[in-house]
Amino acid sequence: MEVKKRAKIKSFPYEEFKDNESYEKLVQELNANGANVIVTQLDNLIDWGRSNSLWPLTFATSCCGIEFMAVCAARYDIARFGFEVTRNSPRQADVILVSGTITTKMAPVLKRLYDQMADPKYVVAVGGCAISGGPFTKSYHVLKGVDKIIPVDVYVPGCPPRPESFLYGMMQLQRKVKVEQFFGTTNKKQKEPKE
Amino acid sequence: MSNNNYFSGLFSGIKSLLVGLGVTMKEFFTRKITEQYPENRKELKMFDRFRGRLVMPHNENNEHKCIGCGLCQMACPNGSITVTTEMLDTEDGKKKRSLVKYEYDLGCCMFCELCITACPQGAIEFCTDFENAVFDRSKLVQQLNKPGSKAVEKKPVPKPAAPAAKPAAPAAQPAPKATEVAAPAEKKESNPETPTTV
Amino acid sequence: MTLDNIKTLEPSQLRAEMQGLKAKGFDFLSNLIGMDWGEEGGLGVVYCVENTSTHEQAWLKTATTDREQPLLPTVSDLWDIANIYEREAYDFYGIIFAGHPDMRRIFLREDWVGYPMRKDDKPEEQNPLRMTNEPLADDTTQYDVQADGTVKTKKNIVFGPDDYVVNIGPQHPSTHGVLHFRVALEGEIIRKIDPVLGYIHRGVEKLNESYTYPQTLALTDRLDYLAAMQSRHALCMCIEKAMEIEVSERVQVVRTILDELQRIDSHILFFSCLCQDMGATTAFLYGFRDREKILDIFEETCGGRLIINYNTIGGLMADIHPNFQKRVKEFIPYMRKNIKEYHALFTGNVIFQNRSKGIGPLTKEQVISWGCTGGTGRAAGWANDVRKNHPYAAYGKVDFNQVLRESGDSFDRYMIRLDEILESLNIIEQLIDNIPEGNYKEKTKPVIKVPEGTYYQAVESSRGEFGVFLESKGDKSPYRLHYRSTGLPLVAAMDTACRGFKIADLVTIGGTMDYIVPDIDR
Amino acid sequence: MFDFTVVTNWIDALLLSFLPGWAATLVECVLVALAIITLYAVFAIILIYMERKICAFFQCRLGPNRVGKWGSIQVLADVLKMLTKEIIDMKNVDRLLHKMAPFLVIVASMLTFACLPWNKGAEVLDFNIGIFFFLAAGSIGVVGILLAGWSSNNKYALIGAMRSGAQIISYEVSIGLVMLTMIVLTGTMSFSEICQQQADLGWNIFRGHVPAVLAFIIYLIAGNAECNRGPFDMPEAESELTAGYHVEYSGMHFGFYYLAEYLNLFICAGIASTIFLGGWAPFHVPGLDGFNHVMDYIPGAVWMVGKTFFVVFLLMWIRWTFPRLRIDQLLALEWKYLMPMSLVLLVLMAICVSLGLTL
Repeated sequence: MEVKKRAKIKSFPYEEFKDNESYEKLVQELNANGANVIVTQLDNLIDWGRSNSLWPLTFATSCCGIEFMAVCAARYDIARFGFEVTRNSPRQADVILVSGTITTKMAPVLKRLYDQMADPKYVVAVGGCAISGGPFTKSYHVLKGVDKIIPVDVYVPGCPPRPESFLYGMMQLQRKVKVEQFFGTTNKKQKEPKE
Repeated sequence: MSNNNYFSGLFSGIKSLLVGLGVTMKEFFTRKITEQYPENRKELKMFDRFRGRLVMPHNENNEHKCIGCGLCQMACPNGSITVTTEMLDTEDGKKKRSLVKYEYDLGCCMFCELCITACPQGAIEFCTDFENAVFDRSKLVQQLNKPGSKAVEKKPVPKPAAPAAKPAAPAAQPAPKATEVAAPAEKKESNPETPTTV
Repeated sequence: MTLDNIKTLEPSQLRAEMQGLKAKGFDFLSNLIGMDWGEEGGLGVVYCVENTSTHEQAWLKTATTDREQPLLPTVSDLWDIANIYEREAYDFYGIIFAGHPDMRRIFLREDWVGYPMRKDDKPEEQNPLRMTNEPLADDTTQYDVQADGTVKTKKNIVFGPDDYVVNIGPQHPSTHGVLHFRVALEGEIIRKIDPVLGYIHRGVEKLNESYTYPQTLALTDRLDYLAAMQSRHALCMCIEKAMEIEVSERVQVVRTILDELQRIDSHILFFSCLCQDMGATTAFLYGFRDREKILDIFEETCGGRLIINYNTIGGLMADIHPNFQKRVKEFIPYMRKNIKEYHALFTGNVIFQNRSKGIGPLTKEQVISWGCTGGTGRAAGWANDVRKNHPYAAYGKVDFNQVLRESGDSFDRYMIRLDEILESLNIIEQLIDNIPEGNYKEKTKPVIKVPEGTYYQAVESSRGEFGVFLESKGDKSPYRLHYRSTGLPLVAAMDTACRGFKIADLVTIGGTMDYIVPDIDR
Repeated sequence: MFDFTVVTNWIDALLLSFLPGWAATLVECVLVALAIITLYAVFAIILIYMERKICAFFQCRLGPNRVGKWGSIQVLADVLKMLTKEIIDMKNVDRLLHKMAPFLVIVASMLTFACLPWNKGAEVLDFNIGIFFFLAAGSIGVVGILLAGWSSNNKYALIGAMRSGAQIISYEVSIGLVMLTMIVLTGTMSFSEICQQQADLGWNIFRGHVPAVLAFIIYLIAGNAECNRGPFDMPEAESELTAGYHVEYSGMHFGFYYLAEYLNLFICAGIASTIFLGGWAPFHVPGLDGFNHVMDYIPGAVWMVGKTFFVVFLLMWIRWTFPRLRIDQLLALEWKYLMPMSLVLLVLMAICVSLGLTL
């Protein structure tokens, strides 16, 4: 049984990442069944491609959306990671950055957007509102965390998170993508809807 | 559309397009302003007042200033802070509240600074750390008092060290008067007649 | 200001009084606020109308004690914007406006149970999370009171079976957030727009009723995040006025400078987003490049880039940073230079000119009737600047022009904003070297209680008149805290502005109207 | 000038030495097809990378720089990702047409790609009505786009497709007329002969002077519109139609559109350089024999690709500067300005040629 190497991120030492604990756990879970060498190599190649080409869906509901625009703009330039190709159609996007408050009226819309995305798809909950309802936890019309309706891969706290936090969150996501198995379970996370 | 309009419109239109092309070409050769985040981590420094996450500073003896009064918890608009305390008997026989666990939910915090303003001890402050993304929601609920730490033993109320703590004394004096005298002198030329009222 | 003399009217007198006011030149309905005064006071509405030539305001209120079917007469035929405001009051309080042609919910789902802003309503218990698709009716109900006092209902059609309805939003790149337009098209031509709001309705006003005053401050930044400074300024000022706290000159001046910086920030973002919507991505990035300079100033002094959290009751959270003046002084010439670049790259561009001139015009009468304040109103020649009409902070002492234009089309709306950037730079230039000494914060009691009464404070936010209406019963939380949204009238006027234009123009018109959705939905 | 036929003849002879005639032709066909597909993919990757970098530089930022040196293998990552991404099977769509549409687009794009003359003697599809064939093959693409929009059962896609149909069909008129203008000048429709002529007599843009320069400009505008690129990207018009006709496509089906978009750009630029800028013909200044001699040492393929990339850069510059037009303005531009002008140019060119006023 070959255990996957820890994913490397350019100019960011592994030890300085936060939450390595959950990460290691994740790596172990994914490799519980093991895989042979060739498959692992192929997996690595595909994961490399995927992790460097996470095209976000342009989805923003409030303040965090403006910070997302700032991340895409010249000073922080998400394009350096290759993520600048924001797609407006969920079919073509790889990651949905839930940036902003999700209200109960918006919740079915968000779920549907998520369902419309093609696998493999990832969710990043950006900002307090998406993580837990944030400033509006006590409101009658706010969903208390998007993880109640869709599976979240990375949580980026902040209100709103500053652009560097955004990029850091995206790197965390890259790390997660880099240990997944194409020829395993992660390629199709969502179950087929029953007719 | 008359003939004249047709051609003058055409030429002025083309000119405007060329001006635009000139602007972008100029920018093509100017220096780029991108900050390369993970590469520049060493040099990157946040502004002092930037609010990254809440921390409770500990001194070298693993002591913090929190007395567990719970004012921050009450001030917090959305319940991101949970303070657990216990009553301890001190040597002189009195009961004293002491902090057991100071839980802070970074995933819920809205960085309004009300907790810091409310704290009478200056025991908590915001640090400028911004790299907080995690894989697990539960990891965002942090315990701020370090294991084994205890409140610093000090008789007088310590002056807060936190930058955003309560404003110091001057507010109490009849200061508005003084500024009113000072202000028009400085701004005589701008518009002295206009009333200051709103 | 304190509202001591709100005129109380019986519902039956309301229409006559309103018609009289309208005839006297009170042609701007600035506020229509639903209220719940409990069992005795009943459900009611507070109106504020303003005379656009004298800037005199008249406040009125009316109420009904019937909680089962509270009926009040409509004023939607007098002021267009009342159409939307009354729907809002219906949505939150269940007040039915007799004669209103379109009594649908506006923010909440159509299958929502109860009226959340009523004091006795328990919205969460009756409304579990519904993951079904939202029902959207194609017809609507009108309630008319007959001569004998009975109520007759009538069906009005919103979209007929022949309409080709395209949903623009709630997730769409050009709606600037989660806004949903149902657009009836004929080919590429827009026949009708029906805005569906509430996708980011967070119930801020309801939350405020359970928050203490300092806590309510935290939410204003998140309404219109591009006018965070100004919104918070309005609320602080309102509470300060109510508690009779006099803030120092220094605070006044610093607040003014920051308000203007925020305005520039917002207008740059407006420019960027408009360019992005119209396909000129490069100009979008130039705008953001310059905006970062302002954000640096904000962050250094206030600690936040977008959610600034700086004004507080009685002053500011902290004194200005030592670098503040230096940075601002560097920024002024920098921005003046870059505005020229914007003009060269985008304003003069023949494609942009053809796409904006004559597109989506609103006349002066229309903007007043729809209550479109801010740049949108000024583009049509309506002098509505609160800074001029009801000066506050340090605005009375600075010299600046109210930029006005005539035609009210998209191009004018665009130019107004770019010109306002220059005006704001002028204001800042006058103040930045003259920040007087003084306290940055007045001492307040640890528990803030506002004396009983009703208060209103308006400021000129980045996109129009932002008002704070506060009714206090003397507790530590407000009894009712209402914000006059700057964007709601703008969205409401979209239908008028867009009809007959093409679907591509919707993007231009929406972009130049410059609304921010979280501010609309609150 | 190096003649590529030497190589092809050698391969032909080699194959014929151990294979019957028909088999040799078959093998050659396969080889050529493989070469074309490889080139197609390589150019697509280069172009996408180039666009992302150039657009970044226009926008005062750096663009991809974390994947490989200067981000050079960024696009490879994208391709890998797209290849392994799910292709969503939808209910309520016209399955056959929905699946066929991207292939139509890519096939049309490849067919036109094969028309480009790379070097002297290195043309894949070369016959006496080459330009005519190019125009005909190119218009298959619009069918793909229309089908995509129609079969998706999505209102945005439908509007996008209709816009695209109107746009491409209109602009094809201009392109046809401009090409006709140049055919009047050259007297032939075969790409190889056009290039050869330019190598002998000088580039068409110089030979045809005023009408040719104007024709070149019109061709650039119309060609850009043909490729559905900004400021003429109405069919996709991100801010209005989210993604236009390909809004429902995911995975590699979307990838085909994405690739075809860039390759169409390249083809448009390639044809511009073939017809106006001499194709593989080197730059010659009459009288300066030494200079001309040095220029001849640069291989024709380099000239061809270099000129093409120059035109591509021009088009990218335009794209990243201007806002998008509106559909009615776009059509007005064509029918009110470009088409009358190209008609005038055609007449002008005919007069020039008949009076011998060309250089």
